[in-house]
Amino acid sequence: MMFTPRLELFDMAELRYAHAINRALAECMEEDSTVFVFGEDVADAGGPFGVTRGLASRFGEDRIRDTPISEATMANAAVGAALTGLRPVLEIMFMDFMTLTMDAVVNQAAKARYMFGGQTSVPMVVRTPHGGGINAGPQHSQCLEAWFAHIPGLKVLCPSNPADAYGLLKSAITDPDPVIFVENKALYAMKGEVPEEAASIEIGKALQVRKGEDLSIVTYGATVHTVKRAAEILADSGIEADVLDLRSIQPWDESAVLASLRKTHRLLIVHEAVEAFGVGAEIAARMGDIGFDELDAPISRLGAPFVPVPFAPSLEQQYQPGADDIVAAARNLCA
Amino acid sequence: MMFTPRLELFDMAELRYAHAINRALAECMEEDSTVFVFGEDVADAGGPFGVTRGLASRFGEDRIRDTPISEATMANAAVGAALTGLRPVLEIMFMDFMTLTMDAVVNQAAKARYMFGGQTSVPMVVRTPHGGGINAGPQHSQCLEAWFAHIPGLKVLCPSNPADAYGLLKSAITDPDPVIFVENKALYAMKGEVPEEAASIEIGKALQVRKGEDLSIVTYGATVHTVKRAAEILADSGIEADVLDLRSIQPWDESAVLASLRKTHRLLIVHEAVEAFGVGAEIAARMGDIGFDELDAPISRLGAPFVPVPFAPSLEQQYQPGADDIVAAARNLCA
Amino acid sequence: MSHQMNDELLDMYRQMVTIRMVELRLSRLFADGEVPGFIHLSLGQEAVAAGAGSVLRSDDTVASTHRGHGHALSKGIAIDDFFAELMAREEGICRGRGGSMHVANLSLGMLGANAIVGASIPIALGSALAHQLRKTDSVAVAFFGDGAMAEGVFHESLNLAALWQLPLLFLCENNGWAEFSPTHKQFIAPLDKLAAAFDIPHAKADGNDVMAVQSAVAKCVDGIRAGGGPQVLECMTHRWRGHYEGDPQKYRPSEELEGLEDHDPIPRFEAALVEKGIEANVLESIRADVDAAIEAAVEKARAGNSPEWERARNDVYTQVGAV
Amino acid sequence: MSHQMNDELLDMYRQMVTIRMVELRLSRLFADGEVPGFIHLSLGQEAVAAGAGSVLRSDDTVASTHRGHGHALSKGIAIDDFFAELMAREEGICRGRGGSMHVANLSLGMLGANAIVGASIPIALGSALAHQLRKTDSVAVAFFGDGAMAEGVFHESLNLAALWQLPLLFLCENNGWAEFSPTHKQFIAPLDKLAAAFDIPHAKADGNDVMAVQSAVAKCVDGIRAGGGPQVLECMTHRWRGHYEGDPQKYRPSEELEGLEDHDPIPRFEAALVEKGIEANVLESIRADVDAAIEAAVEKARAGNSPEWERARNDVYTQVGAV
Ligand SMILES: Cc1ncc(C[n+]2csc(CCOP(=O)(O)OP(=O)(O)O)c2C)c(N)n1
Ligand SMILES: Cc1ncc(C[n+]2csc(CCOP(=O)(O)OP(=O)(O)O)c2C)c(N)n1
Ligand SMILES: [Mg+2]
Ligand SMILES: [Mg+2]
Repeated sequence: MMFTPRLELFDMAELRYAHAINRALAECMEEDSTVFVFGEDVADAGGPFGVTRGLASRFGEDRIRDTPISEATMANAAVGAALTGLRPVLEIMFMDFMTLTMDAVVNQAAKARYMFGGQTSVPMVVRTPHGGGINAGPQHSQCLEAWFAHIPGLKVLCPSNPADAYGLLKSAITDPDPVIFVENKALYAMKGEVPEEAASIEIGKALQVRKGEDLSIVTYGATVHTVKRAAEILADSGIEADVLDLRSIQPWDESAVLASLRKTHRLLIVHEAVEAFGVGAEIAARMGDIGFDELDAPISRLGAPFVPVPFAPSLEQQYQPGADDIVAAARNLCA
Repeated sequence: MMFTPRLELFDMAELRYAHAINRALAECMEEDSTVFVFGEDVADAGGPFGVTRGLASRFGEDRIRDTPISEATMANAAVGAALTGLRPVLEIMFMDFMTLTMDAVVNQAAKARYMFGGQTSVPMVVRTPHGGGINAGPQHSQCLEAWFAHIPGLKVLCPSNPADAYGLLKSAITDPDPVIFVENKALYAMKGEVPEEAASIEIGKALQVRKGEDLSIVTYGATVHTVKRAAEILADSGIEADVLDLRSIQPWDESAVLASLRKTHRLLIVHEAVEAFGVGAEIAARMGDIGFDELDAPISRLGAPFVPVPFAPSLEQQYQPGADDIVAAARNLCA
Repeated sequence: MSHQMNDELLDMYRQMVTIRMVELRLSRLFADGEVPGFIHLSLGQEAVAAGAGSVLRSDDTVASTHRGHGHALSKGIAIDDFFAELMAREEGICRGRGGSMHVANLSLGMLGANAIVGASIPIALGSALAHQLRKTDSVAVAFFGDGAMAEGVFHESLNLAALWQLPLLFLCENNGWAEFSPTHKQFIAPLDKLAAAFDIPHAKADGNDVMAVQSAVAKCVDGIRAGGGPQVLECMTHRWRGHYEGDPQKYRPSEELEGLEDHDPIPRFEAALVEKGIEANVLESIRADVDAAIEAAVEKARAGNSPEWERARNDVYTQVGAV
Repeated sequence: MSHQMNDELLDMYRQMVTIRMVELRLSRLFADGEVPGFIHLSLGQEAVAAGAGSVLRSDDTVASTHRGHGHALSKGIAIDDFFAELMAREEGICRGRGGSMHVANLSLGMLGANAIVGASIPIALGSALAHQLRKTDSVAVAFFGDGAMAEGVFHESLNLAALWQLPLLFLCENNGWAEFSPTHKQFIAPLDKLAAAFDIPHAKADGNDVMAVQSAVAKCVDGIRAGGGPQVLECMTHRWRGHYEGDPQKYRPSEELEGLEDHDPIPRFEAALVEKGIEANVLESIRADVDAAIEAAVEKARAGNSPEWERARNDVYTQVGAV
């Protein structure tokens, strides 16, 4: 059942993804009185995924506010608050609802610094979960990060584990520019180590998840874990994948991807978002250009097919790129 | 000055781009009583670019309606009307304002047919102009077509000349599925032949604009004309470009692009939209995959840089890909 | 009281118990993992859907919400089609592609449940525009919850409907809650005052009294059909369950939860029917009928097929000639 | 009448004639091709901006519209910075990147003109939220046109502001037109009734009488500053020119256009000032001053630099340490 990762205390080295976000929020609110958090049912209720649980009692309902169901105004209010010196962190419950915030995010937040000639910056964060796998259907499962990556002025992050969720959110909140912070519903309950050093993860740096010499696999978000499983299977048959977790989609770590490609000469890009015109297209296009001479095979992409996310488990399971698909694509690439 | 292409009679073989759209609307309204047109100031005022001039007096203010400044509701109303058997054609004054319609277009229009199991289709068209060159600034110049091309269920067209504007709009209106019909402000006043055959231009087919053997240049929209100028300059120095006008961005004519690539072995993609995560990324990624063995050089892209569209003419001029830039990129590719 | 009137009341009764029993069944199926995804039950609110549905014609259109089971059933979606959909079967009304939040039947004028709060309103408005342009006397109904009043499209739609005098009924199911928060903490304008600002007639009905709903909806719809323009109807009701099935609604004061059964629309309607001379065993046999139909529908759905990926994979655009 | 009061009135007069003369100058510059893009003049509406500006402190914030020259100037943007911006110079307040529709000066609390109708409202709301969270007594002002009332964010913001009792003044410049259509064909709810539905105080002022605007704004702002929550102020005024410069506004009845000068706020204020004992030559010398300052600003802008692409090319993110 969704909505129910029961979150306990969050002061431990091993945290759930949702707790890690919670800790980042709490620390930022502690450190900087201009940070405030708002969104639908984020205060007492702690958010539909429990991410903001406990913050209201700790910081008061002034700094952590429940909002009406008015996404467009909330997002523009974040812009106005940021222009007035605060650091708003807005939660949009599902990434599909970002459709209601596009003027604020794209026309206002992304452009204010530039179009005002650099007088100001817009230090706001929009946190929102994407992704499927819980049979939530076509309007509650989309991965729309490619839209935001296309807009000059925005940064787009997508952590795949608790440490990155923690560290990148802290970086996002302290960053002077607007950040779209993409979480993943399926990861909220995931546990992982959150070491001290995680507090200072730089935006724009990929993480090497696995070392290999035979092909590079670039991915991000929950798909990192599917890729890891696939890489194990591949290793069994003697194919060693070099796996990179992008973590940051805009800007993305071109040099890390290129370095991996220089080593393996084969590149597969995998994500849960729709393949056509998705994030992988940019990476493939760019690497096909600057990495052209390195390529021993065409760059391959694996993303969701060109259909809405279906409800039925029998369909959604096939819809998402699975470990099998990745293994097959990798084998094909190395053939 | 913008807004002022004075439109005269439109019954002639040579039409302006705006007239061609007007004729397509008129003919569709004539032929099918379920077609209706609505938008801000589209009736008596004829639209800010004069595109709908004369339709109100001809078809009555019932079938061509002025709306309040309520884009979100208008777009969702188009969905509701389409689900009830009409064929709405909505005008959104600037593509930047599509930000306000994203729920309707993406969550509703694009998905209704699929998520209702094919019970219905959503025969609606949203017409909207993109593009700069008139110093309209960062919120009135964006090219956001890549967003829509990423969404399963939508078709995305972008005609570069009067004949295509006419023919593709007729195809869009008669198409059973939702179509984002992207016009270009800078083209409204452009004149061109509109032959009878134009009435039946198929969605998804590219147009060969120029033949050449040395490199392929793929583009769409107003940039087609910049590319043509560049191709002339290139021809002077002995480089013959094969130029394809995509016309349809989703679906796009993969086989035509591949055929051209097979001939020239070099591919340059040019558009006015931001290069990063833009339309060209998908084309480059796809061709880098299925056309890998054909490539004598890396696929090259030329789009707008990663900054908002600036206001000052001295900046905007450099912002848009110019003939010089295209020539340079092409020479580089053929070097 | 005529036989015909009795038959109509009994139809409405059947409808109301259908919604109730379908949802109770869904609740169990959900707990057993036979209904995937997540579902929002309208238990306690059945009188609104049943009352409204009893008034509407098949050429009238409705657009619904995330809590749309009742609206779908009362607009005529067959329970076989319904269960098959929620149980993710190819035989479902949406071929298992939509599920609970997207149940629709276009041939019945049911334009779909909707997972976007507020979207039902402008979609219904577009449908009303279609009715108006075609010069029929069909009516469109926008179901929406009280929480949806905070969405801008609601207000844009009030304006549009009034401006164009559209045949649109704004039907608010006011259950006092939006997810985990009481709506009074989210939205401040009383709906009557708001409607008045747009010069739209507003009426309020006891949403736990199906006959009250029926007559209120009938009055609105008659006026709209006669060309009188849009109306707003606010049905006051109660959400019994959590926001979604599985939500233990700890955020709700226990006094509030305890009193809920007092508002149960079903015994209330039963009492009224008995008073009208209908015998209890008639009602009982209706319930038995419905129960049997539900069990049959569930069995049928169980025996149905999971949708096949190969068919669903390439079906994004309309196949020419297929619609 | 004290000297100080006179000085304040004369400041306001200077502000109003500055807006007027700046825009008349812009009109010529535009016709001559010296101002690129397109511009929306507020000629005839100057009293609203000047009256409001005279009340606001530099820590108050305003968010403005596409027709924002007056708001920018009355919030204190220097005319040198202003002309340089509209004439697309590196020396412009936004370094030539924004132009007419994006004039802003963050250090003066001017959060920008805006090319998206309605967006000023939720942006100002966010600013008001910042004031509230910081526990200052600053006030945020949302300027918006009557046409913007049809945008959903306006209504969402009315609700939010009322709900959270934000220090926000909704300041509607009601000029009766939205582009090429009279607003009564677009929006149906009278603003007083709408505000009342949200329990927000509403006042109306003669937007062609700068003293009336000043005292109305002062009353609202005082109430808001004192913690009284949001207010709505509707200033009735007239748009003299076409929607954008170059629009011949043929759609407007000639009778309406002919009577416009009768509402000119400037002679009206001049008469009032003379009545207060201020001599005509004082006013004349203010106008001469302003004229000279404008000519100097234009000359300075002409002598300025076109922004260089190389600097603007890679400036999308904040350089670390630069803000
Ligand atoms: C645009 C959007 N925002 C938020 C949500 C999440 N959400 C689903 S239902 C709901 C509350 C709706 O309350 P109400 O309209 O009163 O309907 P009820 O659940 O009471 O039937 C919310 C916030 C959503 N689905 N869509
Ligand atoms: C979201 C959006 N829709 C449409 C437009 C085009 N547009 C610019 S101004 C305007 C009319 C605004 O009228 P009003 O708010 O009354 O302001 P006024 O021009 O009268 O000052 C319109 C429709 C826009 N800029 N933004
Ligand atoms: Mg509710
Ligand atoms: Mg106006």
